[in-house]
Amino acid sequence: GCGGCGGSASKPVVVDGSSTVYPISLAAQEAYTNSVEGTPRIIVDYHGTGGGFGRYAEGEVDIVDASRPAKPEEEEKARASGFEWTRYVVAHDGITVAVNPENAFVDALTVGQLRSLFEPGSAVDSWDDLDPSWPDEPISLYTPDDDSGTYEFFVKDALGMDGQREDVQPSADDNVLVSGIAGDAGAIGYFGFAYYAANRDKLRAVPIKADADAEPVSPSVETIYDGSYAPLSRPLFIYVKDAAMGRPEVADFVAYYLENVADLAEEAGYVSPTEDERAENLDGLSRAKGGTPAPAAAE
Amino acid sequence: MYRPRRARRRAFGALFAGLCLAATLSGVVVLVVLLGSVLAKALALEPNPPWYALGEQARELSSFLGRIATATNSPNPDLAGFKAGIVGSLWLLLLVAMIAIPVGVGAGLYLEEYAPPGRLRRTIQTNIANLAGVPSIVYGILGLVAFSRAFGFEAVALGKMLWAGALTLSLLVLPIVVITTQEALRAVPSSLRQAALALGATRWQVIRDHVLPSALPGILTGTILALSRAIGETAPLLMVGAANSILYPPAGPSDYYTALPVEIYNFATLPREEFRSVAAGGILILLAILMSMNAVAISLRTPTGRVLAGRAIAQLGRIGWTAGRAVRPSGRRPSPALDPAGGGPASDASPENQARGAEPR
Amino acid sequence: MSIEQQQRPALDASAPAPAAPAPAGDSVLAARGLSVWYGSTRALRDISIEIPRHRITALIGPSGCGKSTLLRCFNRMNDLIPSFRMEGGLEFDAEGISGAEVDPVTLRRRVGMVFQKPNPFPKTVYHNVSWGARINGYTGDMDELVERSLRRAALWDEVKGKLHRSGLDLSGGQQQRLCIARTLAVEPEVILMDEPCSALDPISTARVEDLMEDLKDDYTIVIVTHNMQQARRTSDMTACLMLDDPRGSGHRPGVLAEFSPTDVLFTTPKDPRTEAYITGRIG
Amino acid sequence: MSIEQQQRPALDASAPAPAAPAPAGDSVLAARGLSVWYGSTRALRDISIEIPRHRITALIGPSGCGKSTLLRCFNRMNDLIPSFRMEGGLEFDAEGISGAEVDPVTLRRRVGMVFQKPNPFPKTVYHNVSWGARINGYTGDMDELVERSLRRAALWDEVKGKLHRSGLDLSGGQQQRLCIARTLAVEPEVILMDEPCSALDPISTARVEDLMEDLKDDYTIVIVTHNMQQARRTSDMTACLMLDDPRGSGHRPGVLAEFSPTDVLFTTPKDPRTEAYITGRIG
Amino acid sequence: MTQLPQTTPVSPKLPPRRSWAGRSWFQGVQEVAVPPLIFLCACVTVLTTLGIIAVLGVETVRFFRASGVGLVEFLAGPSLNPKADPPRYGILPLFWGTFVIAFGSSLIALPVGLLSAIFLSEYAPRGLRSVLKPTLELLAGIPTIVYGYLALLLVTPVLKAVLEPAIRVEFYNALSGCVVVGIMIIPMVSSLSEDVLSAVPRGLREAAYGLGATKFEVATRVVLPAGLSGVIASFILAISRAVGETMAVLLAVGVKPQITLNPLRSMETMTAYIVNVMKGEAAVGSAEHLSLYAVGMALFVITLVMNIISGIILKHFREEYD
Ligand SMILES: Nc1ncnc2c1ncn2[C@@H]1O[C@H](COP(=O)(O)OP(=O)(O)OP(=O)(O)O)[C@@H](O)[C@H]1O
Ligand SMILES: Nc1ncnc2c1ncn2[C@@H]1O[C@H](COP(=O)(O)OP(=O)(O)OP(=O)(O)O)[C@@H](O)[C@H]1O
Ligand SMILES: [Mg+2]
Ligand SMILES: [Mg+2]
Ligand SMILES: O=P([O-])([O-])[O-]
Repeated sequence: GCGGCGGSASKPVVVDGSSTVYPISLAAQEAYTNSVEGTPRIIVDYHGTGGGFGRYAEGEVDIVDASRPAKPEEEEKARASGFEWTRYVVAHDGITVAVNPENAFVDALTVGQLRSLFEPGSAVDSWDDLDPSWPDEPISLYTPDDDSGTYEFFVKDALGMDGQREDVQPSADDNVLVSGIAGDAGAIGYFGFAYYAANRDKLRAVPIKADADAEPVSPSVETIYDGSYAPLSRPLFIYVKDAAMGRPEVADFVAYYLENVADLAEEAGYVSPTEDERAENLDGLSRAKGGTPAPAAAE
Repeated sequence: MYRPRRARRRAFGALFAGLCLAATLSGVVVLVVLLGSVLAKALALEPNPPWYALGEQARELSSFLGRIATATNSPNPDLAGFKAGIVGSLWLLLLVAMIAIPVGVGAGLYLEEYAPPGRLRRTIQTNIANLAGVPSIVYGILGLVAFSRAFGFEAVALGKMLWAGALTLSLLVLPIVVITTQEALRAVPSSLRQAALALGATRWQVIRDHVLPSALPGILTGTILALSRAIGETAPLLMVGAANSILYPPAGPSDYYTALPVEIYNFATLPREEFRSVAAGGILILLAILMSMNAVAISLRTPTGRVLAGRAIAQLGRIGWTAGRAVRPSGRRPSPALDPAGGGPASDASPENQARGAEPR
Repeated sequence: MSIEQQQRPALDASAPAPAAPAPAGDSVLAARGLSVWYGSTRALRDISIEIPRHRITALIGPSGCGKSTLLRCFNRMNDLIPSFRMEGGLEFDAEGISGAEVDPVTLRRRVGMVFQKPNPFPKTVYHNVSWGARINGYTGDMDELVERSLRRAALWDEVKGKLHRSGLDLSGGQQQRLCIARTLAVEPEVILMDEPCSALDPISTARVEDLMEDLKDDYTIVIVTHNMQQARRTSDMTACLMLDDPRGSGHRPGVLAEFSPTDVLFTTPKDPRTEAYITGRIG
Repeated sequence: MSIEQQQRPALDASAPAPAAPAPAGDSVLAARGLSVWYGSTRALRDISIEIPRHRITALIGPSGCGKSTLLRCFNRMNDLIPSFRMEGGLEFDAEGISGAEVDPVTLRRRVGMVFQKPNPFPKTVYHNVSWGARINGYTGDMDELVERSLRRAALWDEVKGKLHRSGLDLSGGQQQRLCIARTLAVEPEVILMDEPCSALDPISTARVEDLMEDLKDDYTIVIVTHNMQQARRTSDMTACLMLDDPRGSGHRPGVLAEFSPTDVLFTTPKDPRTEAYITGRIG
Repeated sequence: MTQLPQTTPVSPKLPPRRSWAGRSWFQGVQEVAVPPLIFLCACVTVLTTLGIIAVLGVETVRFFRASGVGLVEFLAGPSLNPKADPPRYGILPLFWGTFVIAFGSSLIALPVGLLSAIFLSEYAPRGLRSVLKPTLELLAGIPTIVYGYLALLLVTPVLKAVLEPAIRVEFYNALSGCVVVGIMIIPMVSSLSEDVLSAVPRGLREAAYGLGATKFEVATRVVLPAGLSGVIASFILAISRAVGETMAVLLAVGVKPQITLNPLRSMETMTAYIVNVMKGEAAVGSAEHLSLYAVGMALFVITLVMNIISGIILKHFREEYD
């Protein structure tokens, strides 16, 4: 509730949700601010995908950053509170499994190894438990907050597990994970590609083998774009409240966001959406604006 | 019968004294190391001139600080800065001062000057002492429920407005303001109160005209220190919704906001080394604000500071006095005999005369 | 005490006529069966005394016998002490002043007080004198009032050039006279003085004593002093308080041992304790 | 002061023989041309005095004339005051004690001190007495030393049942005697007393005075007092300090006005200021 | 004192006083309005306490309702994982993390602070003291976020450089938290203890010196025992500050609720848990979100008890010499 906000100025555009998508929205916030006259009033926060949807349902948020599609119950809740939304794909991400650069022995991990490492109650606590040829040194795990979008996708969709072991260092803030892994020789963890891309010098991405015989694939713009970085690739979204599109400041910002989404995604270290997805975005945008074709569509 | 073992006792003494000195200095050394490492980190951003090129270093530092003080948040560390946070923190400072000082001084006045000794007063007093020890995060929780959500009354909920942060911080520093006010009031000699009472003054007249002006430098010292605590707080602001990224400074107390220490926290947790330097620069700015507040507070403790503060207060008092007096016609121009015969400094006398001259006849 | 000082008692003694005491008759302040407690310890027991108008009355007695307590009852200054409690009657101009319905603020304006330690406000001399008048709603010419009060306090000539300097810049004796001037400015009827000279040097003391003599025509003065010579020199009436005779180990309240014209009390004391006290054998 | 008390001066006067003062000759403490400053204000000017062994010497004089300062010079207690500075010589047993090479800790063991306000340690009575002996490496039987010291201080009978109760539980007079016992336990040669009775009631005062008389045979005692009667009653020699004559407005240091056998000083003072002081005309 | 007569009674012997108007209405308004106004100000402080208790109490009850956790399980359960199935809400690991930080920082701050206090009150010349004391107090004035930053930037790297590879130092570890929090609370001990030691009456010191004691003996055997209760109170206050410290431990120690004796590993304190839940994505009203209030309640009770104890001790100390 922001009943008394109107006092000094109009209501700002509030973006909240996934920490994975946060860098893209941050880039959009900055680029848009620089591209227009005056200072548009945009706020970008992150509280995880679930947190974003939760706050959306409370009416606190205009645009939700989401690193996974909304769950049926989230859809339900949003609809129940009368806040219809439109979904846009803003980037592709490959969840990157990273280790400390001092760790040279882990040349690749299979999905099976990942599963045995992260499964609930896993007994793996040193590297030789994963592969006997690796040294007997302790492992420490850094993972996103338990029901963040990244966690959800990695654990449930990619590895097909119900949950994850508990003796990990969890954080809703991926930067914390990066710092943790960069500072800990025995560390392994996972997070969005952008955080790896921004910290290539401090981390080493582990190539992933879909199964024991497959070729190891490293996360990169190409492998994510062409889908070969599987099963850890996924699309990233923003969910925009339809009612908020009636406010010109929101509509303008979303339009700018989607028109420049390719650049923004890359600037943030992700892979841009495909041509088709971008076209679909602009369609959705003009629908949400009430049938008027978006100006960019004409170009 | 006596074996005083003087040499041994003396050696012990010297050893112990050395230990005590070392302990004290270790605190100071730590302080220097802390500040030094922050400074070094802040300077690390730019291509480094040699450390002995002090002038160049200083120039670089000031241009760096100037840049981050005027730039807003950005994913690019070369462009990132704290403008929104600095303005937000200054807003918080202003609002907290406006809320906590009158309420805190009022409460201190009540407890010291009005409250009859007894259970009520003892209870409030104990309560304040305990409040001073409540962790700031608990105030954050209170602010979240009481101000941000207004116990669920949507209409008055403050959400993520500056007001919510300011009210929370005000409650946080209130005990400090009350306690220092009480101490300052206690330091006013009772002879002053008695002198005034014996002239047939009411309690309030005594307080307004004598006790408060005498205590004011002490009260100011305490409140400035309290405010400097407020400006450095982070945890409660995270609870009451200071934003992660906001590129425009708040336009007013009903706006969304972020604060300098919250931005520092954000930058400090960003992984890229360059953001650490930005955070260090933010810390330097925060420390600079704090140190200057402390300097004012300390200078108020010195005799000169007291005199200056006293002067300023006297001026304010006269303005108030004139306002109070304007409702009743009285007085007339001063007779020449009463003008200072070259004795008193003109600054002391003239406002008094002007004030009197300006009165309705 | 200078040589000049030492001659003063003789001077007084040679001219006692104008200060002829008027024992009872027209009394301005009176205590009737007054007892005072601080918490559970009794400080005064059953004091009855009438202070004559336009006279100087001295209160003497050993330390702790309750002189200050009695004095401060007269303008209800003791109200400020939480543990203070009293019984018995107090009258001012034949009206009771100890009741809850009496406004002590008004009373204090009419019964002024000068303290042991000079306590000017940390403000200008002018402000010191004018403040009391101002808060009491004085509508006359303030400058004139300040000058008049300072003149009466025999201070005008010394401070007229520095009216706008701080009162704290004056010497101790000047400060004490400033406090007297401040009290005069609200035009009280009685002035209570609690050891007003004990912090002063002999010359300043002499000044203040002369001043009291001057003021006597218009004001009633009650002075507490430890100095026998001063009591003799200045007062018309003297009350000697004593600690009650000890019974057991408890605290001893003060009682009124004797109240007589000053020259009577000092030459032919009726009470043996008074005699022991004024001859310096006890206390 | 009780009736009993009031008779004591007479007693003293009737039996002055055993206390016949021994003026110079065997002096234990001496000041030679001593001047003392606190910061830039001078507290003592050019004091020369010799304290006779096994006698009681009283220091009297108006407030602020430097009695305490002089006393505290004798065991270098003033070293603790940062702004303190002195010139001139101080001797103990004919050896200089003012030099940097002299260990004040050792000196203070030999020149003990009793203070105005009784200041027992917040520990047991036993502890209070034994502590000083213990830190000074006493090797004998501690229980015996404690008993002996308390007996000498005329306190044994009153506290023997509560040796392990806190020293703070004793009455003021008992506390002061406890402090004396504590001092005796380290077996000093001189005992300096700074107004030791001013916080005590008359009965306790009498006890302490009796005790001093007792101790005189074995110790040299220097006592500061404001009470003329006490000086007369107890001391063999009296030194009267005075504030230097005022010149201008500055601070006035203390000087030694007169140093004579007590009965001489009180009956036929040579110095007019001394006379004025002891007859109560100034101060 | 609220109702003031507007006219002054006139004594028959004195000339009528035309010049005295009595007090103005403005004055009267002040007289009437001020006391209730400042009484309200004092009430704000009471309301704050009531507010804290009410908020924490109500939401804590809601937490227990929503989660179905029992009080014993909550306080003594050895495992904390709101996202597990079923969720586990034992805050013992948080107690442990908080205890480790409080204990470790005390090991640094109490001796250093006490020795500093003794130096300042017994040894330092006045001038030096007037410089050193405020300098030390600056340590307490530095925002806690700065300490957290320094733990990451300075302390942990130093620990790593010294200990590794022999002993593994986790990036987030309790020891670096102890170090920075310890430094932060030094001035609480040194400043408060110094006040207390300086307040030991001079007479006691002089008595000891008069018996031939050295400075060391006076300081340690007379002054320190005399001020001991005050010193202990300052210890408790400092520890309670360490217990309530948030940002520094959040940054330094991490958010891993585990009970381990190894101080080089990450842990989680109660304060860090609160912020982490708040920053995390638990939906408002969910049991996980409500758990932050329950933890807040536990934290509040702990610090309150410590403050009350130190208050009682300090009061006793003051009475001893009054
Ligand atoms: N505020 C107070 N609270 C408790 N007891 C008090 C208070 N003021 C005075 N007393 C006690 O009341 C008694 C009388 O005190 P009072 O000050 O009136 O004596 P006095 O004759 O003026 O002494 P002095 O000559 O020392 O000024 C004393 O025993 C004193 O201790
Ligand atoms: N620690 C100090 N610092 C500065 N000045 C001091 C100090 N102690 C004493 N003085 C000054 O030295 C002078 C002599 O003081 P001292 O205490 O020796 O006087 P005294 O004769 O013992 O007085 P009293 O009878 O009041 O005890 C006084 O003017 C006093 O103000
Ligand atoms: Mg008195
Ligand atoms: Mg003295
Ligand atoms: O912040 P998430 O993208 O992990 O939900």
